[in-house]
Amino acid sequence: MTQLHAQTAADGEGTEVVPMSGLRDGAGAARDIEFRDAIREAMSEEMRRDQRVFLIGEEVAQYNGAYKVSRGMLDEFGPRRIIDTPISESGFSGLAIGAAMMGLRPIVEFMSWSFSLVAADPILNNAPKMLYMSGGQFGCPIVFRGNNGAGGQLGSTHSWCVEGLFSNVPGLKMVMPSNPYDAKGLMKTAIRDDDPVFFLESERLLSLKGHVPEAEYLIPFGKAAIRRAGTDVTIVSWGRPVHFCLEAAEALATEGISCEVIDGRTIRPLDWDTIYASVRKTNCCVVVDQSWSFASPGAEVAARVSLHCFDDLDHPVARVHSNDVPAPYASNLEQEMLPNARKICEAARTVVRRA
Amino acid sequence: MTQLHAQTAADGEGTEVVPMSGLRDGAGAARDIEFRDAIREAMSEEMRRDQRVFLIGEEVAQYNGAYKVSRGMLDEFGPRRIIDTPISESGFSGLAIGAAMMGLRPIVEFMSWSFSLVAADPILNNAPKMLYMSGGQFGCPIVFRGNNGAGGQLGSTHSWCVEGLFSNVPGLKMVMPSNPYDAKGLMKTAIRDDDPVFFLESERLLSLKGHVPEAEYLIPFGKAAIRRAGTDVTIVSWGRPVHFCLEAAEALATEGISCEVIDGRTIRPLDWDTIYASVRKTNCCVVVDQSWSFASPGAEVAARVSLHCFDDLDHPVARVHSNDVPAPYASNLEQEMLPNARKICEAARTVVRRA
Amino acid sequence: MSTASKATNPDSPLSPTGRAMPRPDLPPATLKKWLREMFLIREFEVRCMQAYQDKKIGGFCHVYIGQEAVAVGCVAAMEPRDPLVTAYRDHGHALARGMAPKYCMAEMFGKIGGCAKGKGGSMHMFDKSNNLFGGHGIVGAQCPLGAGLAFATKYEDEVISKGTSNRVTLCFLGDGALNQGAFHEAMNLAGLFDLPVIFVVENNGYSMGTSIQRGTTMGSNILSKAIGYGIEGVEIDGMDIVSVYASMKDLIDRCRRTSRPAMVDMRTYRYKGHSMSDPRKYRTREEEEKYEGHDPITKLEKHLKEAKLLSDDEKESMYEDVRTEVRECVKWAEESPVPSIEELYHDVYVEKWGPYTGTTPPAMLKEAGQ
Amino acid sequence: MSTASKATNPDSPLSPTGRAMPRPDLPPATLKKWLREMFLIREFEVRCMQAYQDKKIGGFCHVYIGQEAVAVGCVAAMEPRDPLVTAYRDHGHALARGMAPKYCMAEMFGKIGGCAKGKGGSMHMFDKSNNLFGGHGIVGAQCPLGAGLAFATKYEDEVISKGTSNRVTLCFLGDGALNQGAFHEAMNLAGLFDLPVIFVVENNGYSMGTSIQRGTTMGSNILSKAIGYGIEGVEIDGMDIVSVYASMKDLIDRCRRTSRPAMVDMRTYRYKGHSMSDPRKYRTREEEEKYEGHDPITKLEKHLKEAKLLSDDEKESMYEDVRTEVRECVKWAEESPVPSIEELYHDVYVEKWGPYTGTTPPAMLKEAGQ
Ligand SMILES: Cc1ncc(C[n+]2csc(CCOP(=O)(O)OP(=O)(O)O)c2C)c(N)n1
Ligand SMILES: Cc1ncc(C[n+]2csc(CCOP(=O)(O)OP(=O)(O)O)c2C)c(N)n1
Ligand SMILES: [Mg+2]
Ligand SMILES: [Mg+2]
Repeated sequence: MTQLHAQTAADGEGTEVVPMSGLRDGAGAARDIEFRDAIREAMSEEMRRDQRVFLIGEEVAQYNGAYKVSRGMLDEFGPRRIIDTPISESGFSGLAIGAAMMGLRPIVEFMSWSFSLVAADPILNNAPKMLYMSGGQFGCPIVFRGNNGAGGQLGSTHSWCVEGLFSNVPGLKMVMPSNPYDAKGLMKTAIRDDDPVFFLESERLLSLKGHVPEAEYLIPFGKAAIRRAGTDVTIVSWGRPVHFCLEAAEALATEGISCEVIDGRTIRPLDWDTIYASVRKTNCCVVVDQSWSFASPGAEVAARVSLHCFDDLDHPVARVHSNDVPAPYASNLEQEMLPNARKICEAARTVVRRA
Repeated sequence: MTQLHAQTAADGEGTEVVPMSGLRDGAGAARDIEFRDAIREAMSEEMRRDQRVFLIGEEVAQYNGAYKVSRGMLDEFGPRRIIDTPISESGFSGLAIGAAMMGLRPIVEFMSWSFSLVAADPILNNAPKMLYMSGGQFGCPIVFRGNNGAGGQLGSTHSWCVEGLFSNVPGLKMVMPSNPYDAKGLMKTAIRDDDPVFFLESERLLSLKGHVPEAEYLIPFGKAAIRRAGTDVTIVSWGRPVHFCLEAAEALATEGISCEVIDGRTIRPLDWDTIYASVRKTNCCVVVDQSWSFASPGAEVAARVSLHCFDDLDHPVARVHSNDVPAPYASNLEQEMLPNARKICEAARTVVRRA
Repeated sequence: MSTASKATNPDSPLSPTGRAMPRPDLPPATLKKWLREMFLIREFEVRCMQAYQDKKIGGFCHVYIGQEAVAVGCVAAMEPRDPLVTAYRDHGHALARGMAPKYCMAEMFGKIGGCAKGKGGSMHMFDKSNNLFGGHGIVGAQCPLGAGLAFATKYEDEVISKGTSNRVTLCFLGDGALNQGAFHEAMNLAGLFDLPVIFVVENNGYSMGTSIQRGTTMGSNILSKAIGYGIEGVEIDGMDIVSVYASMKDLIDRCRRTSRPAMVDMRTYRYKGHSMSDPRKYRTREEEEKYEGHDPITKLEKHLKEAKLLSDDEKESMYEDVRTEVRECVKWAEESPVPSIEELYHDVYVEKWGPYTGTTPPAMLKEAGQ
Repeated sequence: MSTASKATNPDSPLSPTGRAMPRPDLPPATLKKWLREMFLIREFEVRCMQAYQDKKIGGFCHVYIGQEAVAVGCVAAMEPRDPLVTAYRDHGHALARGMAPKYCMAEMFGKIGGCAKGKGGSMHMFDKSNNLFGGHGIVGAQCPLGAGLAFATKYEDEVISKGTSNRVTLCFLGDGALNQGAFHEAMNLAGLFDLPVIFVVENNGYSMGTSIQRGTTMGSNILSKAIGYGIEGVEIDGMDIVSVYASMKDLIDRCRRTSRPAMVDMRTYRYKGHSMSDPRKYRTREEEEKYEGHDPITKLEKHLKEAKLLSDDEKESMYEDVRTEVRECVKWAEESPVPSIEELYHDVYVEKWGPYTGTTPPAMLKEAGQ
């Protein structure tokens, strides 16, 4: 794997166009499974091939997972490898990090990434820095995963988009899949990765169905997917908002605006080459990032595209984020706060008009 | 105060040019005191005028502060208002937030902001969201303050630039003074502010001396200071790196490059109007931010300047950050990692050359 | 009391000690009031579950059914000026504390009439006029806040007013919160600073699907955790409102006098699932029935009836009354408008700046005459 | 032992129990070896302080002087394969664990020859070949890590090798770390999962300027904190290396058999300030002298002399030996080159990508034949 990433992170050539709808392997018939099943398949397959891998978190074993992602895993792997914990995120994250220093490969489930705030010290100060602080002696092959982002009317304490906080930190990798196919391929890569990986799922997507082939496959980090090819404007996103982008692209097509939708898949590393190549073609860019705007991954995309495509841009990069407010409970407010097709269309129209 | 900010955050006109060196009040003679003394004066003055204000943290009382910022305050205000705590950042931060909900106005000292990671939940989930979650019933007038940033060879666990993590979060305000005069005026404003304020000091600056007038003054949030007027390039920064910017400006002047150095003073709110106005004049911009580049306040400045000054920029915005690595202990590596005059000069030359 | 109670049934935290009720010195009117309040909470929660099924309530919804005697008994033992803070299973505390049911229901309906204008939802009930400091969604996070409320009441007395208001703070937490660092740090700070706060552990034996024995060391004697902080521990039968009231009254009075914190192992049980989506596979029907046999409402009903203090008619009309009240509060909640989109940027900061439009209290407070 | 020791001097954590030394069954060679190791640590720390004054060492530097018997005695009771993790006052543990002093010194000098290539510094000593898992700067953070090391050794036995290596992890922490949530969560997890980890609290009575009584509830009996987790607590006189060794040996053997965690109240004292910039105004000269009177090195010297096991000449040549060794390690550290600037992007990720250049172990490991 490792070589693979290195390459793909580097070269941006031949980025495949993989429409969400058509994630079919040439041969085999469709096998549509839920996002949660895709993640479970990835974890289970990796646990079968590597005894060092285990899953730890709240309610992952006997309860089969608060969101049923780990359903059945206790039965298959037993209580030594599927481990229920008390409500001690800081404690079990640190425990898993210690285990990773010893060479095990833990998968730590946060019921929600919102709860990772009580574990901020171990996940930010230990996992991503152990290798550096120890001068290369102790790596930290660990995956932290769970639900991330708003949309379920859970209110501001339970709706964090931690990519807005944590993507700033070197030493970790960050993954944000938008569909079952990617979720499985990226999770397998994450588990085999020798560095700490923050894997951000969305509770809103767990029941989403999509084709996942029987045959084993891995998806390298740092390799974006073009979800829809287009000529007028490049729309960059990752995770759940990619679906809003595609919705918007549909609508805009009827107005004669052709959108190229790029699904970053991973935020650290982010596939800059694919993004720049697309913007150099369309000369327009909209970035859609569900986190708050200030000092966000979306800001990074806007800043770097403005830098690297300075002479190509016909219009400044437009940004669509969640509004800069705590997540409200009320459905109408929450929906208004989040990125959506309407906002994306408006942004795309501005950048294209001006062109 | 509150009205004051509102205005200044809004209107960017007549931003005063206040060279670091010349922070003199027209009348009174120079009164040079250290950065740490300026902060103490602000806290003490506010504690004299408002009994609701108290200081809590590790070693702030009997030890007179790990960095002597609170020296003598226990003697003046007694143990009920200058409160030593155990090493329980999460506990005493939450305690102070509860006290703020009751109408007190706590000042919480983190010996280092690096240690605030163990308190991430209360400072991010409670303080900045209490007002919103309670529908306007419970505000949280509290100041969190302490040392922030690398430079003292403390290694990666003790060298956090939390502006890279926390400035993303709505509901809080963030202050990063660069000199004693600002430190005092901004601290007094912070203590009187009805919203939670993250006040980021630098251990590297605590012994820096500067003029602080006897007469009381407050500095509003969201109002930048132009440290040096110039015509060729706008250099935007805040906190300790402002000194590197001025150093660079000196050097560049000898090369005939005239730099306008803007000290943002506060990151949330950031004085966009002053920044845009300057860039529209110089047509070039360099942002200097000591935090890691990805999804940082510096990225936000680059993104917004690229957006709002699209037609004014002769060259893409250049960014100077700490290198994207954990803070190393070794002095030579740490110095190479941090922003410095050399890097700033290089960045400024590129953007100006191209012009 | 504490020592004694610490000794009792160290085996299972689930078996209520079932003390005899009631104490003679309690006027019938008081007992009836409690019965009404407990029934109000239960009826309210039943309606919540319906509304949740009907998708009128979104997000998470954790009902209090089975634990009514805890909130009602504890609040009865407090004074209105005493601060209260709790976790996300907070409807019972809000109602017991005196929040009009309509504000609580409207909050869950996401309406502007809600106690937090629909911004907080089920897990975040706040009521300034009744000294309810939330409703907090992060397990354990309310513990340091509770210590802070107590710190503030003490500071008010010692530094500001030089008075002796001696308010006592009640901080409720679930048994699952025992395992969060925040609980540990709050206990140590409360013990060190002599804070007048009582940590009431609503020990219903489960945190989601995890029985206390599976998640908490010394799960059958959680008061042993108080020892390490030099804090008094008291066990109370949370299924018996008279025990709750009597024991809490003693404890609160003592805390008011001594300003020493305490920890309560409040033995109770949650009849329903953790949230609306919990099949309760992790426990037996037998166990549930056992606790339904200890139902705090039935228990008080039975006593009042046997003591000839409450006739069936009287009871029925009282319950009918409550049902009407709750029906009306649902109606009120439904009719309350959703918050305007302008509310998005309101209440983010007290101060107006940039896009932020300042803050204003919810209508509830004005109507409550604040 | 545990119960007994729990009973002893519950008053002050500062008064060492001063058990009689030594136990007959210890060969003189062993005692001499310990004396040399303790003296090595002390001499090393004295040189650190000088180097710090000379600005050869930067950042924070916390010396171990006074606590030597703890690291040396504990390590003597462990097996090399047993994992060890500690806090930032870690030079003593590194040397006791077998790290060559030159790597430790070079680390503080910020040189490529350092155990972490100069990237970690004084607070972050790591040595994979000696199962030293750091050196951690955040108070309490090493506690969950320690639980994790023990989890891994157990997992290795039960899941992977199906073996019975039964390794025991020692997790050292200062008394100040008792008040961090991480300690609480780690203790609960260790107790729940039967993890073979011993939490050794190096109770030197102070966290910076805060005496344990001011910062920690039950400060005079911290083992009371173990009760709430159902974990055995043992008090040990950390100023007497024979007590440390004997008690820890018993405890480690038991832990190896039972895989049950334990907590140790290791009574010791730090002679110097918290760090290089601490005037120690918070304690009296008398108190310091009292402990200097219990100096672990003098104590062992005295015994060996009285037992006619060590002549003055022998001792002097041994010490001279050590002084030379340390002088040479300082010289080696000075001569070791600073890390090349390329090291900046090295060791950030194991994998090479973007600007990151992968990772390689420090020379120390190769030289140690790994
Ligand atoms: C820090 C944190 N971790 C996890 C959760 C998810 N969660 C919500 S409630 C709950 C169980 C809490 O059980 P308990 O404290 O016993 O309260 P009860 O539900 O029994 O009232 C969990 C794990 C959370 N809200 N916060
Ligand atoms: C979470 C955190 N808070 C604060 C600090 C600053 N700090 C470093 S050492 C120390 C005192 C620790 O005392 P103790 O645990 O007793 O260890 P000792 O110094 O006595 O060896 C403090 C407060 C830190 N490193 N981490
Ligand atoms: Mg419970
Ligand atoms: Mg200590």
